[in-house]
Amino acid sequence: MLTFALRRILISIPTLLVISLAIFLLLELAPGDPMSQVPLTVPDEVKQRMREALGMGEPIPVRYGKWLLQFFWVEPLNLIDHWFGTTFAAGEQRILSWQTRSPVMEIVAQRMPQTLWVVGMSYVVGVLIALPIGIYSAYRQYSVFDQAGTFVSMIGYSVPPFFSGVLVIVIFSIQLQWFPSVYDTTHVVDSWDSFVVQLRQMIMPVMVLALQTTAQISRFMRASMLDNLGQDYVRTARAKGMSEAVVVLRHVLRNSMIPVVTVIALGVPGIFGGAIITEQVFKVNGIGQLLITAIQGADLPMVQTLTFIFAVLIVGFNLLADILYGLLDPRIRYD
Amino acid sequence: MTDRPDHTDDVPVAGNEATPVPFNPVGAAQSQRLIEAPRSQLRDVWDQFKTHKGALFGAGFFVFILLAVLLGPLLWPLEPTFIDIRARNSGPSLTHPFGTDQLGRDILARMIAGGRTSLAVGLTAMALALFLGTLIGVLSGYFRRLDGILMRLTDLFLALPLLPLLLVMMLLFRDSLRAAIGPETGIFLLVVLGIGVTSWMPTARIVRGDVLALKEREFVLAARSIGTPARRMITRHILPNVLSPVMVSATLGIANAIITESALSFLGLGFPSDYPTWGSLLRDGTDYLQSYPERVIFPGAAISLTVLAVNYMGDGLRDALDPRIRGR
Amino acid sequence: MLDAGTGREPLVRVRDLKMHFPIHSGLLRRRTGAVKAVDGVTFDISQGETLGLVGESGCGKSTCGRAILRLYDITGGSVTIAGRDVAHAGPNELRRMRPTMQMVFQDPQASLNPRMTVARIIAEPLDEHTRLSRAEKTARVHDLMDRVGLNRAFANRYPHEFSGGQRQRIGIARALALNPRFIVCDEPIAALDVSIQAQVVNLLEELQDSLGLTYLFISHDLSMVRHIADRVAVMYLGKIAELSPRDDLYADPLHPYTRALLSAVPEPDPEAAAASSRTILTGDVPSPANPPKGCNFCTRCPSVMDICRRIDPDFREVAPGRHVACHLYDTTQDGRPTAAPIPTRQGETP
Amino acid sequence: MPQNAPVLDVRDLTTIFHTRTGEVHAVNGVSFDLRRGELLGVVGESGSGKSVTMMSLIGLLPTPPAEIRHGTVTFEGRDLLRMDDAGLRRIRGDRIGFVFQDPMTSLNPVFPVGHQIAEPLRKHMRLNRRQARDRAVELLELVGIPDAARRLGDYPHQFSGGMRQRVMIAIALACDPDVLIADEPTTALDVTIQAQILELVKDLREKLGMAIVWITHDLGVIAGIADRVMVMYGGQIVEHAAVREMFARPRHPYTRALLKTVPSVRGRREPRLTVIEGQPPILTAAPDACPFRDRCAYRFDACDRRNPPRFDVGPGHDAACFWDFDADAPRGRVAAHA
Amino acid sequence: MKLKTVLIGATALAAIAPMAHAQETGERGRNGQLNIFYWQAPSTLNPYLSGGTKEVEAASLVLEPLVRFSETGELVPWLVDEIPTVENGGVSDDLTSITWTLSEGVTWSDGTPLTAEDAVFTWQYCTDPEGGCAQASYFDGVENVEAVDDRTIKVTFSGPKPFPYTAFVGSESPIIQKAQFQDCLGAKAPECTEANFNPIGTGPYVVDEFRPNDVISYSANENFREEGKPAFASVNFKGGGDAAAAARAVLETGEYDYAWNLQLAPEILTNMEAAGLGTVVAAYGTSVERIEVNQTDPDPSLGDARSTTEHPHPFLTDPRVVQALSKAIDRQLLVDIGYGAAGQPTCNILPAPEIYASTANDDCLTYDPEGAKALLEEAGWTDTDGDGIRDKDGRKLSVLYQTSTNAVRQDVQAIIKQEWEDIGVETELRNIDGSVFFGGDPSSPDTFQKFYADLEMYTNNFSGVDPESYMASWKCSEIPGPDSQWQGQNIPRFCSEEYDALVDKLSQTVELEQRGEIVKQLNDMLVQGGALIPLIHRGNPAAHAKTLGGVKMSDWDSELWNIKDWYRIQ
Repeated sequence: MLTFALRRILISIPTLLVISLAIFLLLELAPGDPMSQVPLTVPDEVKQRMREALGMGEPIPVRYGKWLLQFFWVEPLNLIDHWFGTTFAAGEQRILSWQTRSPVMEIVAQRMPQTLWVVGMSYVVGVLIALPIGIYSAYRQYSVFDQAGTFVSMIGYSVPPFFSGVLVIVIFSIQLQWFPSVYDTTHVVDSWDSFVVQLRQMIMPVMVLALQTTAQISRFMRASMLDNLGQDYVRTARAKGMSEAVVVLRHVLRNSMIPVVTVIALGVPGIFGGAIITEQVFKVNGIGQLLITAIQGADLPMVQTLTFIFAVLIVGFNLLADILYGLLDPRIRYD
Repeated sequence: MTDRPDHTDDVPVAGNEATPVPFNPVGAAQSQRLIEAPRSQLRDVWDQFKTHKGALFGAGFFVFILLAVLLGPLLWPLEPTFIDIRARNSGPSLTHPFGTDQLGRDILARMIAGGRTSLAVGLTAMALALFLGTLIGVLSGYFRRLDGILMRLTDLFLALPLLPLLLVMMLLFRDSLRAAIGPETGIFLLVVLGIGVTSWMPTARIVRGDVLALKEREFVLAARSIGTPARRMITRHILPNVLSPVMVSATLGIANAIITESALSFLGLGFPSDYPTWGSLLRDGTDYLQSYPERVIFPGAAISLTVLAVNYMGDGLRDALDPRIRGR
Repeated sequence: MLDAGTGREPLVRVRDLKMHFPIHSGLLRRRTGAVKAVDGVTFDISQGETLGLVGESGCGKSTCGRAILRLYDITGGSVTIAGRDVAHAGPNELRRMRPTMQMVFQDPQASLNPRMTVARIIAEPLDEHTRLSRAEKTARVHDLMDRVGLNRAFANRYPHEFSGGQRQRIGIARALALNPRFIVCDEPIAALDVSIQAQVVNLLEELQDSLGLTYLFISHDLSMVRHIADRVAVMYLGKIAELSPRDDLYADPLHPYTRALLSAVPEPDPEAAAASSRTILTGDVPSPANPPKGCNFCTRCPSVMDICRRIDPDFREVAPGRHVACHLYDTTQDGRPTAAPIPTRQGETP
Repeated sequence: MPQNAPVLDVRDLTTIFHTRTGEVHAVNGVSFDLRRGELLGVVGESGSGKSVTMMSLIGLLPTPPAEIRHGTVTFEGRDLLRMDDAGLRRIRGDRIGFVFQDPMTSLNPVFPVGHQIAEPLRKHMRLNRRQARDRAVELLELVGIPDAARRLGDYPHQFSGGMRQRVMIAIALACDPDVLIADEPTTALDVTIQAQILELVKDLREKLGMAIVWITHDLGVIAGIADRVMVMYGGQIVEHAAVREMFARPRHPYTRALLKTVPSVRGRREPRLTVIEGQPPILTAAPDACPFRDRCAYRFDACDRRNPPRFDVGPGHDAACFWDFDADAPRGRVAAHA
Repeated sequence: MKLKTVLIGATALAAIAPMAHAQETGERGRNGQLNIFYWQAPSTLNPYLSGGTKEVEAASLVLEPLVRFSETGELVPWLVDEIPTVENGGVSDDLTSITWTLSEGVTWSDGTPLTAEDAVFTWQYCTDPEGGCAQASYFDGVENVEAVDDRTIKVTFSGPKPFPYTAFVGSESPIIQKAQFQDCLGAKAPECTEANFNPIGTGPYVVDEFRPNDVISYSANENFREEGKPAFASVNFKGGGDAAAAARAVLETGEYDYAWNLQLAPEILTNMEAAGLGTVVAAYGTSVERIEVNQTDPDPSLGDARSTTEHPHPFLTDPRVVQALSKAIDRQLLVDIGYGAAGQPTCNILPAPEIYASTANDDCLTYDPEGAKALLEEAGWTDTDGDGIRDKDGRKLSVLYQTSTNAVRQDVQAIIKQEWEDIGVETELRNIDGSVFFGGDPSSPDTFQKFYADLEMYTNNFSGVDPESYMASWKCSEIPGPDSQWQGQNIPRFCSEEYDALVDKLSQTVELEQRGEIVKQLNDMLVQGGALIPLIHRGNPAAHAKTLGGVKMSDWDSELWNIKDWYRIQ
């Protein structure tokens, strides 16, 4: 298992390098100018000087090299400095965002909490709702519950969040005035009341996002349960006189969870990637919103870094999913 | 995801061996008959598909929507871009069954035009994604040597963000495409390419898995023992047998492409905003949600119902194409 | 020579055939070992003869059959069929040889493409190797269907509409399409019901008689092999333990494994069953990735000796037509008599 | 042969399946009994209804699609078919043990075998963790798994096929059942391993004395271990006799043909195999004629008119055939009802 | 002056909320929290590093210039007591220097006094060639800034400057603290994240926390020079979302007090306003939505020479065609559909301030398709082949009309397209993502500077109140082209010697009336010469809660210029 993991990590290094180059070149080719949001009243020559100050004039290979160095060397050093109070990275040039002129990583770190709160929570909620639905739908296949579950998950697939999001805002914020329509990212939870406030502002985005997660995971769960319910060992368990609860919730579930857990693990990078549209609709300024504003503002270092972090997460969680598979399924032995 | 109803394949015909399939044994009737016409598998698929009510509804609705957007302009000849400023913001009426928008454009006509775009995007992007996914899946599953590199390529694409990619493509090809085939077709191609190029990966993975499994099946070995070369092996034995996962991906792909196109429209990255698609109608409508809810509800319902219908179709197709079920 | 003294030139000549599947492991996926599925198999099959190849699951008998037909790229040894080298032929050459040698597979469900009609399945070899017109092909397909006892009215049906026995007939028809001389039957009856097995075996025998076919009949069913084969090879863990004419082998098995195997077959006769005393082997077959040192049967052999754990016995002819790989029949060992008498009965050839 | 009171008594069991194409009559009016300590062999081809019969009587068939249309199954004085699920669960695994065909798939791949053996012990015998463990070791030793204590924590895939089937037997025997139903327990195994398992079962039977129903399609296996044999065809019992009687004097054309189709490794080698032409039937309705008639060499008009009942043809020997092999003529009207 | 503005504000408010009890005066911080919603969030608080309006406005709570512009465009002394003029001797007679005197007792929020050295530093900071200062144009022509004494700043120009109120005037040119920024000169400027995100200012608020592109928390400046101000103890400045969401948060849910830049369809705003929680207000500056008319040929077949002065446009150089196009536009309809209270029809490129606004072109305010047709006939464009499109010499009257992607602009485009097609002009529409269209990427074909279209529509204005440099942008020398890397302000590629001469004359003229006359002439030359089709004089729409008092929107300065005077109506 260890060799397997090491080997996969070794393979992922060249993969990530290729990905980083692809992302870098792609974005370099992309249109857009960080100066486009500067008012027209600012003369062109001033804009040109501002561009030069951002380092846009340098050739692409040089910038790619610099960026790689910054991403893989300077930023980790900064992280170490941050954790241990050392000063390894003092004086090193960090990756600076063009829009804010501040280190990209700091902004990412700042955005992470709200993204994790909302998108992460919705994922957790979605999964927690999805599993029982999937299990029961499979167990009572073609029952009314199953049909309803199928319908709800289809709705989850079919209704885009910019539709459902605005709809719940109109219903719950404007008509009923139950929840705020604007998410307050500065809100600090330090008491029961503030926790309630936090809950209230999270409910709608979490609801909208969880619907999609629930839809997907419950379908997976159902399919996986169905596959396993037909297996011979289920009959064995019944033949041993085990109760249905034990048969379904211990024997079948344990087996069905193996593929589902890996699917869940593969969905995790999505949390860190944020949910662009939902964040926009509910004004949860998380990573997704950061990415879209960076794209709109042609903030290349930000977009490059964010997409690359995302790529690293995807590759990493792919690996994790494989390892989890091996851990959960005793039949799988890597090496 | 494979769902299957257990009421047929779980029939424990005693012994649990591979169950021999009932077939009228050497009966008296067979000798006189001439060669039977081929019993189309499509028919079997359809017979099974029919039993799935959701799928039947889905297929019916999808056909209805397709006919509506294709034949709609004949029945409802109003121009979707015609501005009748005096009639703006009117509710549903006989002259404008779905009402008009803030410029007095007929919403029904815009829905029909928008649907044509959205469905065209959905179908073509799906076709492209399927083509790429199947090609890459088959190649990497069938040829061991290509496997590593193609799967890394898949990883790479999974890690690429759609939005910047679309922007790049807009820049690089828009002008030449616009000059060659006109602005709307150009963007259409770009959106389709963008969605297609960024959504083939799941199909590729599924197909690869299936091909790997198929390669171990004895009929492939049988073909090898006959001396069938790789090209025909793929076209004759591999492709027809990965058809069912591909068909299922197809339905999911249409739904996915419709949603993606509307999300792009929502973010203002899709078609020009005077060019109606369901997504852009929905986006424009959300601002008017309170005063004119129908402007959100029509396109929203159109997107959702179409995707729903297609998803149900996929569900039914999955069942219908599963030989474990259809076999009997 | 090995071909049981018929004097005829063997149609199939297999020499020291090895089929090793590499095991890769470690950080750099180095090759760290091999599953020795087939490890040095030698035999001949004469024209018109049926060689039975028996053994338990995992002993490498199917791999052996496939390797002979070059469905795998073999690791070592040589295979000659009808005087042509199969093992080292280039792709085009191999393709030209294909019509001579065909295969019937174990699982009639899995060996037929579910998306092709029976006619197309049977016609596939014709498509690949002949330039017949459509009508000629159809005629040939119908002819083949008649030959294997399939109603030609069903030419346009799909495999799933047939029963197991009928599907196996389709597989046989496909194998016959190009008038092969040699057919490897890879467990053709294992997946069939008892009452159907006999139908298929009879069909194979009839075809052999009428078309002069040569079979390599791979099976784990010793009783069926006894019925159909002229000579029988018993495989254990990638190697042939014993190769003898059928009647000799069943009447007087030489190798301890053959004896155990035969004694394990249950007798459909309660009287005999009650009377017989069986040799029950202990333990399981070792992994072919990690075979025991010396004789590979030494871990389970009831007559195991010291030497067996050290030296791998040669596969030798110990009596006319009778080959065995066992130290019990060593005559060259100094100072130690052979533990078993050399059979006196002469091998007879059919 | 033990001639005591039956431990299991099955009367007129009829099981059908609802499929998309209609009903399939898998078991049609099967009646038999099982006596304490005996081994009853059930022989038949795929689709003959032998497994379905056994699964029906203890409620292991999923309903739907299956439906047990009528019949009674008396076990310990109670009708299992009228019992609720909880009651059945108390009997399954405790009083009646099961061994299935494929030990590869019948064990749960993600639990250690020790856990799987302990499960029924803890449920039915109310053992605590420690006791269950000890008993599991005992059971593994009983079925001949070397180094039992250490292997308790191993997963099924770490065992070979034969060992896995031993584990299955250990599970079935865990609570000392009165009845063991073995559904083709050696079909998926190699002959040498099959021989080991058969030895083991003989051995265990002597030690434990439970009644066994042994389902198989292999007449050889039956000949070696069974006391009595039932032959099933088309969802019915076509012949039933003590094992020696059955092999010596088969009185149903199907049994007779079956005995001839199987070649032997010993004895005479027939130049040609006897063949039963045609395919076994799938019944879409309750049979109103002999289900074997299409493949039968003795067919005559009565076979098409009525489904033959089980005629007594000797002591403890009955056969469902209108042909009287002793007289070599159609059976007279005398023994019309068995 | 200050008193007066306060009074005006009070009466205006009294009209809005007669019943409310105004809390104009009282203790500092008495009104709790003020919630402001800028749906585009500021990315930095250093206005010198980002020229964006949102950054400038967010910074204006903290950083202050010497003088601000009121809602009417008048100069309001802010950190000085009086505005230097030639009359009071603050401006030298030869117009080459201006001397400012800081008010007494102005301190930074950290308690240190504001000195002239800070202003000198600000000038150095922004003019450092490596710093990439966004507001460098404010220091154009500034030769030197010196601190005469602690409170006296002397700005010397390289030549006579008739309108010397640029440096340190208005929200885009505020004074930054030398102590905080002295290590951030030149290339180091972007790395001073701490300073850029938390500038120390003299304004009513100090930054507590700045989250780029997300939210800013301010609290009242304890050292603010005015007693009892600001009324709010803290400000929550939220970003993200879209205009509709921002409007909704103020007008419908009441979660926010003020929302900026609500470019929404008028009826949406009207409907939201009906909820009764807030008011929509607009400030008018010099923004004009206009169609620029390409005087050069954008034909793709010309390759690199497309849209350059080498090839004049085949028909748009004829002012009659442009006039016809202008007449055929129903400007009032455009206002009704797209702008509502935030727009007025205009025929001038310079509609304000009043002394510069010409009335010579006002006949275009009436929608006159017949007149347009007549003009086209006169210019020789007739529909000879009956396909509904006019043509002349085998060439169709067909235009490509581009703009940036924005719902209102696309509605306007659609209406105009239809109106033009009514008079026989074929119109192809095209819209380009704003970041590309307004981005200056010379390699992109889609920038507004490249102008690879016949017509393009966008809004432009000038900052401050003096139009001299704005009008100078249509000089021949300002034409963008490949030689200048497509930089230059003269987007329509309009070139007239007469116009250039008049611009030069303007730069020599001091007297305000005369300047006004010249500017009107310039405006008329542009409009009548067919370089531009002005459409809408745009205001900046914003919404504030009915409980928020003191809001006086100025388009000449930051919208939040007088936030120190804002208060809660209870």
